[in-house]
Amino acid sequence: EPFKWASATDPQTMDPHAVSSAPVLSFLNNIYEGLVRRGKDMSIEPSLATSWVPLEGENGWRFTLREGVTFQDGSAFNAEDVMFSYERASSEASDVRSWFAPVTEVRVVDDYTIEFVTSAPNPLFPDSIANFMILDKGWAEANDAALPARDAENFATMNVNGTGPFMVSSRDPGVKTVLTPFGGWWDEATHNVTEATFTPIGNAATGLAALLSGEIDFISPIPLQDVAQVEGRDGFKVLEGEETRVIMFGFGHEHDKLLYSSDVTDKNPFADPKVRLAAAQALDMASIDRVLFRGKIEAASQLVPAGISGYSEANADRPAYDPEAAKALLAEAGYPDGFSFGLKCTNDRYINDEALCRAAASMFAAVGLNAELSTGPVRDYWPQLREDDFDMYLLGWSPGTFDMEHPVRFLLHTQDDEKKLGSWNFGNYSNPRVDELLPLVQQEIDPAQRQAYLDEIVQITQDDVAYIPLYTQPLIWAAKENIDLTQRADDFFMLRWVTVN
Amino acid sequence: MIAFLKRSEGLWLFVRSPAAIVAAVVAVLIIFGAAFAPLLSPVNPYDLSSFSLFDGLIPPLWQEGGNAKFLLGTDDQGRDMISSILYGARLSLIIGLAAMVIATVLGVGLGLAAGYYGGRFDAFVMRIADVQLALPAILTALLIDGIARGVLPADMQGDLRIAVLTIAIALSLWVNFARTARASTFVQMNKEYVQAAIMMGQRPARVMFVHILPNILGPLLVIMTVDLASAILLEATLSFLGIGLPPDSPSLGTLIQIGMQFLFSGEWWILWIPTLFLVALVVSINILGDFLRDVFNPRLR
Amino acid sequence: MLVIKDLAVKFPSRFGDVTAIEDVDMTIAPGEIHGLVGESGAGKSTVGAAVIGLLPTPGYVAGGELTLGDTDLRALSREEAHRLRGDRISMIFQDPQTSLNPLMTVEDQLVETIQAHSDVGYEAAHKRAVDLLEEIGIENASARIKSYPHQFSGGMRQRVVIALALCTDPEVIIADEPTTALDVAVQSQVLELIRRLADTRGIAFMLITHDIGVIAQVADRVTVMRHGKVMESGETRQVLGAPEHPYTRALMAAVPPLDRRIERFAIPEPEAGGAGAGEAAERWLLEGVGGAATGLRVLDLSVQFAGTRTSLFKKPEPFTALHDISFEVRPGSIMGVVGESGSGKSTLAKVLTGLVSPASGQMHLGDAPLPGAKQRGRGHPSRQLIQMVFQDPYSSLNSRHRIGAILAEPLWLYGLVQEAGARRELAAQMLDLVGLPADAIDKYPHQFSGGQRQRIAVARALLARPRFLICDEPTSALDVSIQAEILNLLKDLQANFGLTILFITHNLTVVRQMADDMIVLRRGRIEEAGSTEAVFEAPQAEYTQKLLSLTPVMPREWQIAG
Amino acid sequence: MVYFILKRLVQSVFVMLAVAFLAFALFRFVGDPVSQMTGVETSVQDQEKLREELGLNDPFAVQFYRFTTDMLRGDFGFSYRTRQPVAQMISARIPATLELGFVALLISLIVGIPAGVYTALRPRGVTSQTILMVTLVGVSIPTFVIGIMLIFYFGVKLGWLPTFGRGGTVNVAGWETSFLTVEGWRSLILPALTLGVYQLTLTMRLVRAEMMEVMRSDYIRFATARGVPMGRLYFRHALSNTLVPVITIIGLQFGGVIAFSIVTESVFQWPGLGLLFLESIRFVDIPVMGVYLVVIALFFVIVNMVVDLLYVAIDPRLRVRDAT
Ligand SMILES: Nc1ncnc2c1ncn2[C@@H]1O[C@H](COP(=O)(O)OP(=O)(O)OP(=O)(O)O)[C@@H](O)[C@H]1O
Ligand SMILES: Nc1ncnc2c1ncn2[C@@H]1O[C@H](COP(=O)(O)OP(=O)(O)OP(=O)(O)O)[C@@H](O)[C@H]1O
Ligand SMILES: [Mg+2]
Ligand SMILES: [Mg+2]
Repeated sequence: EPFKWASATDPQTMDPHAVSSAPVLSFLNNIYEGLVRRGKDMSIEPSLATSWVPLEGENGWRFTLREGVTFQDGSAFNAEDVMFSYERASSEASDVRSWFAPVTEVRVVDDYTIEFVTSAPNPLFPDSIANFMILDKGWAEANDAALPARDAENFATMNVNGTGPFMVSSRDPGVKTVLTPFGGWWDEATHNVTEATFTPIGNAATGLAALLSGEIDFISPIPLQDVAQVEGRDGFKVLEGEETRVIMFGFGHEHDKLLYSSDVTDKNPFADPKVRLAAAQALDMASIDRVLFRGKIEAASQLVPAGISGYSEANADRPAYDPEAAKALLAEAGYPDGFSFGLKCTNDRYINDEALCRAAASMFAAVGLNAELSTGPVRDYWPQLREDDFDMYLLGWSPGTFDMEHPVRFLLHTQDDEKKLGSWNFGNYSNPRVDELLPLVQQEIDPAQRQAYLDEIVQITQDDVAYIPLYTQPLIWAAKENIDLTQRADDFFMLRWVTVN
Repeated sequence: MIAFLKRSEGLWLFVRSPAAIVAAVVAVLIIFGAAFAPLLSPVNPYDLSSFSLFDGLIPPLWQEGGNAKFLLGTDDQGRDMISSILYGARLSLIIGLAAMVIATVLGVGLGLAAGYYGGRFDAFVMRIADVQLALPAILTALLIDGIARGVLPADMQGDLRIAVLTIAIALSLWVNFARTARASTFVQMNKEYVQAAIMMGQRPARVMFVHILPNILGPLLVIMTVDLASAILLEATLSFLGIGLPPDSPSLGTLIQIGMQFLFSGEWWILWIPTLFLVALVVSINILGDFLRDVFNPRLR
Repeated sequence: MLVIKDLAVKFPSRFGDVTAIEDVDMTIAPGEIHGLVGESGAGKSTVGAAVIGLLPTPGYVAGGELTLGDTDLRALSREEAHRLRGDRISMIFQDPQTSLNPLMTVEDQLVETIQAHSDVGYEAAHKRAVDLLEEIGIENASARIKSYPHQFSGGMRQRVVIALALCTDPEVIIADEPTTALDVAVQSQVLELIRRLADTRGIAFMLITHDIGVIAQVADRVTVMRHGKVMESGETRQVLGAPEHPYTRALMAAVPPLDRRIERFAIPEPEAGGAGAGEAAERWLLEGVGGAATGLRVLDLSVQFAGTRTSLFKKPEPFTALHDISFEVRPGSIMGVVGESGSGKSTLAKVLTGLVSPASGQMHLGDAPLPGAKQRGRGHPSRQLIQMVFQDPYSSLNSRHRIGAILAEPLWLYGLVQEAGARRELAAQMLDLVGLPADAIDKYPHQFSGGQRQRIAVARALLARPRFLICDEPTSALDVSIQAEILNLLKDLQANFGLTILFITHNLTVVRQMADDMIVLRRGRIEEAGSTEAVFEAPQAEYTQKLLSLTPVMPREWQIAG
Repeated sequence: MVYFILKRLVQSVFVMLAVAFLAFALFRFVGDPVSQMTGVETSVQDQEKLREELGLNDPFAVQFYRFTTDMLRGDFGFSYRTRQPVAQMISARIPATLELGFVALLISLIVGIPAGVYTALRPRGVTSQTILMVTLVGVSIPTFVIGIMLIFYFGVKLGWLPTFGRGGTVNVAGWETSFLTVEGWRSLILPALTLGVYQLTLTMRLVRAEMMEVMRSDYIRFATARGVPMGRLYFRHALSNTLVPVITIIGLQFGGVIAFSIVTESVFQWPGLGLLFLESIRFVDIPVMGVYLVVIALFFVIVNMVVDLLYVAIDPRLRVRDAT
């Protein structure tokens, strides 16, 4: 059956190693495959590798590759292709190099066996390369695409040759891309799509109109406020789920004064955990949920949502909404009349991000925390955060490895450029015990012990109010009633699970 | 004396034109409401502590679920719509008026001088005008926005947003004034009163501003009204493209842009009330502009 | 036979209906030229427009009869009236420059008009058009017919206009000031043509004009109008030769004669206030003049204008507006400059006033050299000593300034009177001097008639305490009666203050009345120079003779001595 | 004539250079391309290296020189976002925008001119007043609101017309055209209407004002006086004389069409230059933005040349002067 779908952005390239962005990786997962892949529940399952075991005597993993797999151009798949793809993906021109930061060596053992050696024990390594897609060495080299394109185009920018279930039959960047099933796919096709057409539609209202007028079968995402409208119509359905992304506020822990305050200019009140707790207590998550998110969000207590490995059940409570207590805490901390500060937010990155910040600013103001809100597009946002240009900021984090370790490494560990730790810990929250625990977590094989370490980290950071976790970002997809599809928590849309009835 | 006569002439036409009367009443009401927004509106929508998300999405009074506290309902932040609109109209008018004034001063100044001196200077000004025309309003605004973003420190951007928008809009409007002023000046230059002034040895500035300017005000006034209307609309469009004012200090355009999200979700008032308000304002300004055109061009009556 | 009876036309306005014309009776027989004269605003055009049914909105015919042969023109429907237009009645407008559609060839316009009224094919229509053009005197008509209007000269264009009005063989043609915009030479040709057409084709003409000379030359009968009413009507010889109505008589008196000089003009109704007042202003002026008058000498003066550029590589040919002209204006005298349109008269004025730079030559004001425009700084004494009165009283005063401000400007600019109150005082007295009421000072120019405005312009010039006054066609936009007032005023000023005046005009009769000496300009060269009496009595240059012979004159016996 | 064209050309070059300079200079201040080009996990050192590679650390003048000379050589560089050659991206989008603009302009002329003539001839009529009022309200509603309303009414509610995109296009000699398929035309209607409404009103009001002015001119009075049939009078005599100012303004409006096509294209997901430009802004894709500006300026310059030539075609007075 023909199938048409739309999303807000077009994958900017067809090269799986050139840009590490969700639209690109999501789209290319229908065409290219990695050694492992994620199932409907995000679990890791065999793909081009049939099995993997830890190396003996050294750190790393051995992958046994699937035999009889062919690329879409007919050439056979073997370990050389994996080796080539590794080299390509870890080259300087690649945008996905960081996945291979722990890798010290890759060895081709035979045509269908390959070993990845890592610098330290790395139980999560197979998880971390689920989006590492394999190219055909011969094809890439013959077409001068041995390296990803960085500042000029190459053959792989517009053309594909994967082992996956779909191939590109035509592509007009920014306009439309047509996929057709690959007859020689090694796996059994469960979908019934004969031709899939993808169109980017940037304007949410237009996208919704396209769905309702029947021109497309599926769109992701749709605005929360339109859910009721779609659900109320015959022949349409809404798929609601939760992304793994937790939205939070961060603080400038290490700043010695506020940058945007009109009253407190000589010190940083947010250095005081009481003030941070007061901020957390000022937020009325119930109203945010009801009004802004139409009851579609789950409040968050920690940096990963429940269900992610390493989630700390023991610390599942978040500070309650209590403006009086917040005021008291502020008074206790020496700010009975509150103070003003700058709050930085994006306006095009997360669902309702700007509205959220405005609502939060208004709630903060109710307890005396007068936020000077400044919102902007994400294109200017990261550089500002990198330059420490904030008092408080909004951040969303999705654990790439679907494990609690990921945010601990990026958001909680003290900044350490050399070891590439705490690289997104903009406010440089720093707790020696957390820093100590991270390596333990990373190397611990025993799940119970590992969880204990993580519980301790969560406990510490909750006590410190290192961040104010707010909620898990909802995932809202809409489709025609006759479409069966699977919504995966990473917001990736897999054509191979689509059935058109 | 003549002013009085002219006025009474205008007044006479005015009384005969119901459209102009209605437009004037609407425009005056809106401008009055905007000017006295702080006194008239129930709450200050820029004061974050004056509203609460808890009151979000309340429909207008006459609809089910309405609340007497919020006559026209609230938006998704719990802001009272009336207050938002009055304050929004205020910002829109301030930006529109300021842009128009800047464009007028710049355009009329350059146009007058180009018409007066002619020759190279005229050619130069007209080429600059060409460049400006080759960069349509939206592009100009995007460009200025771009520079401001790059040049100004991040914390000033919020405050300077209005200035940036105003300048961007003004820059895209001045050519109109310059061309009209220049063309009218050319006509006036051949009039004998100008020749008389030049012959007497009066300073160019005096000839331009004391003698010529009052004589070309008519068409300029018409452009001013039309451009005021387009400035207000342009601001709305820029907000739609994401380079307008931030939502926490919304203009009418920003309010409409915010309202667009609720086009189909049932909360119609968040979009349509500000839109109606904007349309009423722009239409009435345009009608007044048409009316002025008639007054200044008796031949078209 | 066109018969107009008791015609009244009204214009609704905010003060109620304004009656533009009333009780107008007129009959025009085939082959007759019926002149319609009167001052501006008398209602002449309104009569013509009412006949052809093209009154400007919102005007309407309020009463009376309009019949053409058996047809009652007032009873026609919109469509019928439109069909009649062109077919039986046509009209010619004043300005040939604007009467033709600039985007269509003459042929298109002619053929279209012919075909609109008779069922003929293109060939026939074309032939008729060419014949017609030939008949009215366009040479090589079969080729010229393909031209666009702008490719014809003014006179030829007016012929084309006449051809267009004629091409459908109408019974009546209304000619609304058909020669006012034309040179004397062209004017006489057009008038001849009209006369001939009336005689040969039997067309009835209504000839609207304010030039009594024109009427005298061609009209069979004449109607004199004033304030929307007929003053007098009858045979031309009768009305102009032996006017009965006092207004007609006054009008006749104001017409300057060509063949002799009169001291002062008779004025139909003296303006209120009158000259002779404003003694303070007079004294102030005399103080400044302080005795001797100033003359002007011009030697080998040339003026060139840049031509329009048509090629990137060739420099454009400059256009020479004045060729090496030399003349001298005696102190305290009036020098007349005459010449047809485009002969360089205004250019001469502009060089002298410093608006245009000369290409070569010298000028002396009194004994001091007078630098050209570029060298003449804004503060140069001549800026004050030379003043000018412009042709068009409607545009020479800034319509946005009050009379007081206009008059005070030279006093302020030249630092003649320091104190604002005193300036105003002096301005008021000067108004008195030129014969305007004192309350004029707070009015705006548009509240005055053309003649009054011209007086204000003269007052402004005088307030600079000039020694040398240039008048560029100061009366050509005015009616004869008002022209007479202004000319009288200028004569008085010259006599009282010893002003030296350069008087520019294209009207020979006016020059004869005003100037002591005169020069005749043609294409930027002086054709003839000498004392006015000498030139008029015994013109030397052929061109001067031609001009004199073409100027329409009334038979001497019709003129009332001034 | 030749001189006239040459002079226009020289002026155009000046305009183009100035626009190129602006485009280049201004976009240097927009955002940071490197942080856009690289993913979340690229280190600061790598970013710095890339910046060096792209020449973003070179002095301003050097970069501008490189920009213009490259452009003159036809080398428009590569998009930071997609890594494709900018020339290819832009040229692929030109047909969509030009066809949209063309149809919008056509609508505005086909409807606007007769409406302008009509309202000029019957200035006090009820129909005229209604037309004037409705169009006035039409231009007072922001374009994006109109666009969305049209989509929902004709696309969703009635289901008559497509809601987004260009529908079926046919490639004719490298030009993707919507004109050859029914689907293409159906897709064109709504965006072209949205874009055209504004221009339509302007055209109509302009024609009306000019027409009223011309109707009072001597030559129209004279043509009436000699009984030229009404139809010819209005359309042959009057209308053609309004064309010069109308064409001037339409030429100038071209800028407006292009500018507003940004909004229209984003509402209708119309794959034209405007949409590309908006995307490029979002991703700080400087090469694309710069070239876009220059291309727009080029269109403008060309349109103005055409307008000048049209003057000459319409008005015989502007043709080479023959000696008279
Ligand atoms: N469109 C109009 N609206 C109102 N009043 C008008 C209009 N046209 C003419 N009139 C009135 O009709 C009177 C006669 O005007 P008309 O044009 O017939 O004079 P005229 O004798 O032709 O003058 P001129 O020599 O200046 O052409 C004027 O005084 C004026 O008051
Ligand atoms: N600024 C100018 N540029 C080019 N040519 C000019 C300019 N001013 C005048 N001319 C030309 O110089 C010639 C003389 O013009 P001028 O105005 O002096 O004539 P005039 O005798 O005053 O005519 P009129 O009786 O029509 O006022 C004309 O052919 C005119 O075309
Ligand atoms: Mg008249
Ligand atoms: Mg002259």
